[in-house]
Amino acid sequence: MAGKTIVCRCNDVTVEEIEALIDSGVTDIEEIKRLLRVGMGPCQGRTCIPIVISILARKTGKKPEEIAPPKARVPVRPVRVEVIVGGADE
Amino acid sequence: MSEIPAYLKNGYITPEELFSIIPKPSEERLRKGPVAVPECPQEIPCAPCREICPTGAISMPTPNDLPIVDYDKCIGCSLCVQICPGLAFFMVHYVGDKARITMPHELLPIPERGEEVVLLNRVGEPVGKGKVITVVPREKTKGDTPIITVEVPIELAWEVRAVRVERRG
Amino acid sequence: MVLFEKNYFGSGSTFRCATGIRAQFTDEANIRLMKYSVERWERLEEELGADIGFNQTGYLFLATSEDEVEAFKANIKLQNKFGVPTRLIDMDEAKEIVPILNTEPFLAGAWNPKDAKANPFKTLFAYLRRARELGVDAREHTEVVGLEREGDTITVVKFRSKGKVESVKVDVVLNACNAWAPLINEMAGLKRDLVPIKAYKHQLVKTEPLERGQAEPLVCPPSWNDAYIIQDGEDGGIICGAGIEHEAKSLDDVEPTYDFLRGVLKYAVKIAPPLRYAHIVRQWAGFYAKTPDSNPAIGKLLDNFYIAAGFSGHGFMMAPAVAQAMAELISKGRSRVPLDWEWYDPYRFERGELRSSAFQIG
Amino acid sequence: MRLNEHPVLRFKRGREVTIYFEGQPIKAYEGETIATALHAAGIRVLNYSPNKKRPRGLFCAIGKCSSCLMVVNGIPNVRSCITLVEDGMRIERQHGRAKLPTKVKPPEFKDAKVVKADIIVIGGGPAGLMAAIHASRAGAKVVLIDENPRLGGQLVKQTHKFFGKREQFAGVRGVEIAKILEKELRKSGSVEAFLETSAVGIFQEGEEKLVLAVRKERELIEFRGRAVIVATGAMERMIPFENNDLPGVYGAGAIQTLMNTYGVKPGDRVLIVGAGNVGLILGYQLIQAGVEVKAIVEAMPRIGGYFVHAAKVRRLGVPILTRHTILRAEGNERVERAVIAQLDENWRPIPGTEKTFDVDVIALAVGLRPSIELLHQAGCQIKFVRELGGHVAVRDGWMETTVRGIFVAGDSAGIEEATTAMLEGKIAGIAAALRLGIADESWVEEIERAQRDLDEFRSGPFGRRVAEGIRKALLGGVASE
Repeated sequence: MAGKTIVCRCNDVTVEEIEALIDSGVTDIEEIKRLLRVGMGPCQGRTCIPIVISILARKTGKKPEEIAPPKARVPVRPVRVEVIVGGADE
Repeated sequence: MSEIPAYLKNGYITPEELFSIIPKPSEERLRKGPVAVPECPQEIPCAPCREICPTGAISMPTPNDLPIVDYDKCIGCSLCVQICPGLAFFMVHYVGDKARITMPHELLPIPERGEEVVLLNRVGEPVGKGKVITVVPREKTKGDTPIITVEVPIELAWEVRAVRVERRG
Repeated sequence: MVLFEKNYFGSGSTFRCATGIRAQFTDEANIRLMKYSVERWERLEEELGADIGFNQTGYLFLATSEDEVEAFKANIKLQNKFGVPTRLIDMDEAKEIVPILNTEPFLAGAWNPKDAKANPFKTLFAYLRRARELGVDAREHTEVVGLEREGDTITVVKFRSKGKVESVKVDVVLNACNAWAPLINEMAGLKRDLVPIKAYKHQLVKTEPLERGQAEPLVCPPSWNDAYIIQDGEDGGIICGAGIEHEAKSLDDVEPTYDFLRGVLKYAVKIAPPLRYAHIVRQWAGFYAKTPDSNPAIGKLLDNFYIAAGFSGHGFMMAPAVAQAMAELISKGRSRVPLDWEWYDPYRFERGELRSSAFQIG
Repeated sequence: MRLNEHPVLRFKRGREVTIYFEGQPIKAYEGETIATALHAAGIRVLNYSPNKKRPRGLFCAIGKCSSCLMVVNGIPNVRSCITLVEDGMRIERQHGRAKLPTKVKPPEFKDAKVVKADIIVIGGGPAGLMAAIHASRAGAKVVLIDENPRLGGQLVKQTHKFFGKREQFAGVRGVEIAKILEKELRKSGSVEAFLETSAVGIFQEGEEKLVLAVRKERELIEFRGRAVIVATGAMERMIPFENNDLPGVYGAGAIQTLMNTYGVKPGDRVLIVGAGNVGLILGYQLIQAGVEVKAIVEAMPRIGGYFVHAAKVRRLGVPILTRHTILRAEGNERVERAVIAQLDENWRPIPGTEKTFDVDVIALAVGLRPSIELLHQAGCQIKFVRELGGHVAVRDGWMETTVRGIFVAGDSAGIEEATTAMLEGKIAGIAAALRLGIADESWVEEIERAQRDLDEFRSGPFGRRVAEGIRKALLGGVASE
C-alpha cells in the first residue's frame, strides 16, 4: 500500500495536502476545512481538527491558543434520519 | 528544566538510585523478619499504604509525599503489598543464604506453593530460578491483588521483582 | 481596489448556502438576469482558471395538485419565452433523473436541465485568487467601522484590523454586505431602513457523504413549505432545506433550531424515502437577507456609493451576473448585463413600489 | 482470539448467534458489536476509504471516528463498532461512498418521547455518576444518560487499582469502582438512568434546556430540564505518521474495549506509542490478557505517566524507549510491521537509528483531549489550555460554564484522573441543585469540602500542572501564555 500520512480519515486528506494549501496562502482554519473538507465527514472533525490546528500552528508560527476550532454542530454525532422523524420502529 | 532522574528515562529504578531516595533496611532488620520496602520514588497523589498500615509505620504527611517506612515499626504483615495500587511495595526477608521476596502477582497462572518459577529482575530478564513459598490468592488479600513470596539467592534480594510461571503442558 | 471582510472570506452567507443555481423564476427580470448568470457560470471555470464544482444537474420542481401543474405550465411558458429550456415532465422521467424520488405524491415536474449547482467554497476562492492576481487588495478579519461623507460623496473608509483603526481614501464604495448592508448604509449617513433588509435565519441539514447520482438536481415540491433536497456536488451528502424561517434575533444569531431539524426531515423523507437510512451529520443556519419584495437592491445610493444587497437567498447564484453589472456600471456608467435596473432600484422601498415576490428557493 | 481466562476480569457472553460476513457465516455472541465479532474472527479490513480506496478498520471502537463503516442488511454507513450483532445479520465491507437502498417506504412522523427532570446529566462515567448521586441527594430530580450499555464510563475497562485516598476509592480497581457508584446511584430514588442513549445536541428553548438524544440508535428522546451537567469524558488523539490509517493501528481505548469489555485479543504482538499513564496501563493490561508487548516508544525524554506503572511493565520485560517515535506502519491491508527511530534534540528522527518490530497491532496512547462537542455546540465559551489537554469550556469554581445552567465535570472539563473527575462531579451536581434553588445553603459546605480535596490531590508535581491549567480555564482567569 502506498505510504500516506492521513489526517482526515473521512475524506482521505493527507498532511502534504494541508501543508500545500497553507503554503498557497490559505491560513484560516475555516477556509482549510472547507476547501479540503477536513472535519466535514461523518467523524465531524473529532480526529482530524486537533492535527490541523497543530500543523497550522507549526506552519504559521501561531500559537494553538490563537486558532479557534470550527464550531461543533448539531447533531454532535451522526443520527439516522428515520430516528429524527420518529419512525425507526416501523 | 531540572535533570531527569534515571528511573524516569528507563522505567526502572536501580537499588543505588532507590536507596539514595529512601533508607535501606539494615542487615539486622532484614534478618529479623520480613520488612516492607516501597519502590515509589515519585510524588504521586496516593495514600492507601499509609491508611492500611496497622502500626502506623508509613509516614506520608500528604498523599503527594513519598511513603517512608519506619522499618522498626513494620511488622511485615504485607497489607501494603496487597493494597498498593502501583504494585510498588515489596517485602524482603533474609533467611540464611536466601532472601524471601514478597511481591504482587496479577498474572495468570498464579503459581502454586512449592512451585519453581523463573525469577525476573526489574527489566524482565531471567536471573535464575526460585521456589514459591507462600501464595495469598486474590480473594484472601485485602487489596484484591494476589501476592506471592519466593525464595531467591540472597545476592538477588535487590534484583528479583517478578516471576514467570513456566508450565509444560 | 480594496476588499474588506470582517471575518474570514465566505463566512457570512456564501459558505452557508445550499449551492443551487437556477433560472426557473416567475418574473421577467429575474428570469433574464439568471439566464445570463447561468451563461456566465458556464464559462466561469475557464475564466477563473479553477475548478469551482459547477455542474448543470438541473432543478426539478414537483406539483402536488392540478392547480399547481397549471401554474407550472404558465411559468414554463414565460421561461421558454426568454430562452430558458424548462419543460413539464412526467413522474417516470423524474424518477430516472432522481432515482431515490418518491413519485407517488406528485403529478408532474418542471425540469430545467440547465439549472445547476456549484461549490461555494471553491467558487469564492477562485474569485478571490483571480482578484488578487489582478491587484485587488483583499483583506479578511478587517471590519469597516465608518465612512466619511462630503455632500453626496463618500471620501474615506475607516476600518479595524487587529484592533487598530485605520482609514483609506476612496473614489467609489460598493456595499455588498447583504444582511449587514443596512449598517453600512447607516455609516454613509443614510437611513438604516432606506433599503429595508432583514435577516432571516434559514437552516440546512446535511447527511454524511454518499455516492453521487442519487439526487443530483435540486428537487422541490413548493407546496410542501418549499422543502427541497439536493446532493452536494463534492461529497454527495444530501442537503435538505425548507421554508421554515426565523427572524434572526441579531446578526450573530445563526443558532440552529430543533423545530427545523425535525420539520425539514419530515418533508425530506417524503420526497426521497431512502433518506430514512442516511445519517444527518450537520445542521447549520445562515441568513436570507430579505427585502420586503424578496428582490435584491442593486444600484446607486449616492454619487459614488453603490449597493448590491438583499438577495433574499439568491446571492450566490446571481453573483456572476450582478458582479459584472456593478463593475460595468461603476467603471463605464452602463452594463451589457440584462439587468433591469429599475426593477431592482434600491430606492423603490422608500417610494413604496414593491415588486412581485421572487420565488425563494436555494 | 477470544479470552476465556483473565487474572482480573470475568467475561459473560450472551447467546451464540450467526452473522454473515460477505456471505460467510461467523460465530458471534449477543451483546457484542459487529466489529468485535469480526475481529475475533480475524477480519481487520472493514471498508475501503472514499477517495484513495485505502483499507480501513477499527480505530476508536466507540462510534466516534467513523473508520468502521460497513453495509449491514443492505444499509450503508453503519458504525460497526457500536452496532450490536443480531442473528442472521448480513454484513459487507463498504467500498467508499455508498448508495442508499431503493424501494423504501417513508417513515411515519411520530412525536418524540419527552422526559422531564430538574437536572440532566450527560455521561455515566465517574464524573457523571457522582454528579447525579449528589444532585439527587441535594433534592433534585435527575436524569442520567450514557451511550454505553453499562454505567461507569471508562472505569469498566480499567483493571488496575486507583490512586488517591481510600475514601476516594484508592486501592480499588476501576471496574469495581464502577459497580460501587452504580449501586449508590440506584439507591438514590430520584435518578433515572438511560443507557445506550447518546446526547446529540443541546437547544435552549425559553427557560428550558432541551437535550436531544437517541436511544439504541432507534428512538428519539427529548430530555427537558433546567440545568445540564456535561460529563462526556475524553477522546483519544491520533498522530500523523505514514500509514497511520492501516487496519491494526488502534487507539488505546479501542484495545481496552476489545480486550476488557468484550474479551477479544486485539492481536498477538503489539507496539505501544506513548508512555503516559494510558500507554503504560495498556501495556500491563495487554500482558494480563496474554498478548506480547514488543516495546513502548515515547517521544519525550522521560516517561510521562507514573513511574510505578512503568516499573510494572518493565519488570515483565517490556522495553520503554524514550526519545523514540514511530516512523511508519507497514503491511498489506493490515499492520505487519512498525518502524521506529530515535529523535534528536529538535524532535527529528536520527538517520540510522531505525528499528523494525514485527507486530500486528500498533496502539496509539498519545494523549487524550476533552470531549467538548456538546459544550461547544451549546454555545459555551471554549479556550485552549494545554495543561488540560486541549480546548475546554471556561467555567467558574462551581463548574458552571459561560452558558447559565450548563455545568461541566470530569475529563470533558480537562484531562485528569478518575479521582478528580468524581470530585468535580460532586461539585457540579450540588452546584446545579443550588443554582436551581433546590438545595439549601448548607450544601455549600459540601462543595467547599470537595474543593479542598481537589486542592490536596492536585498539590503534587502532577497536579500542580493541572491546577495551573484550571486557573487559565476559570472565568476571568489568567490568560493563556
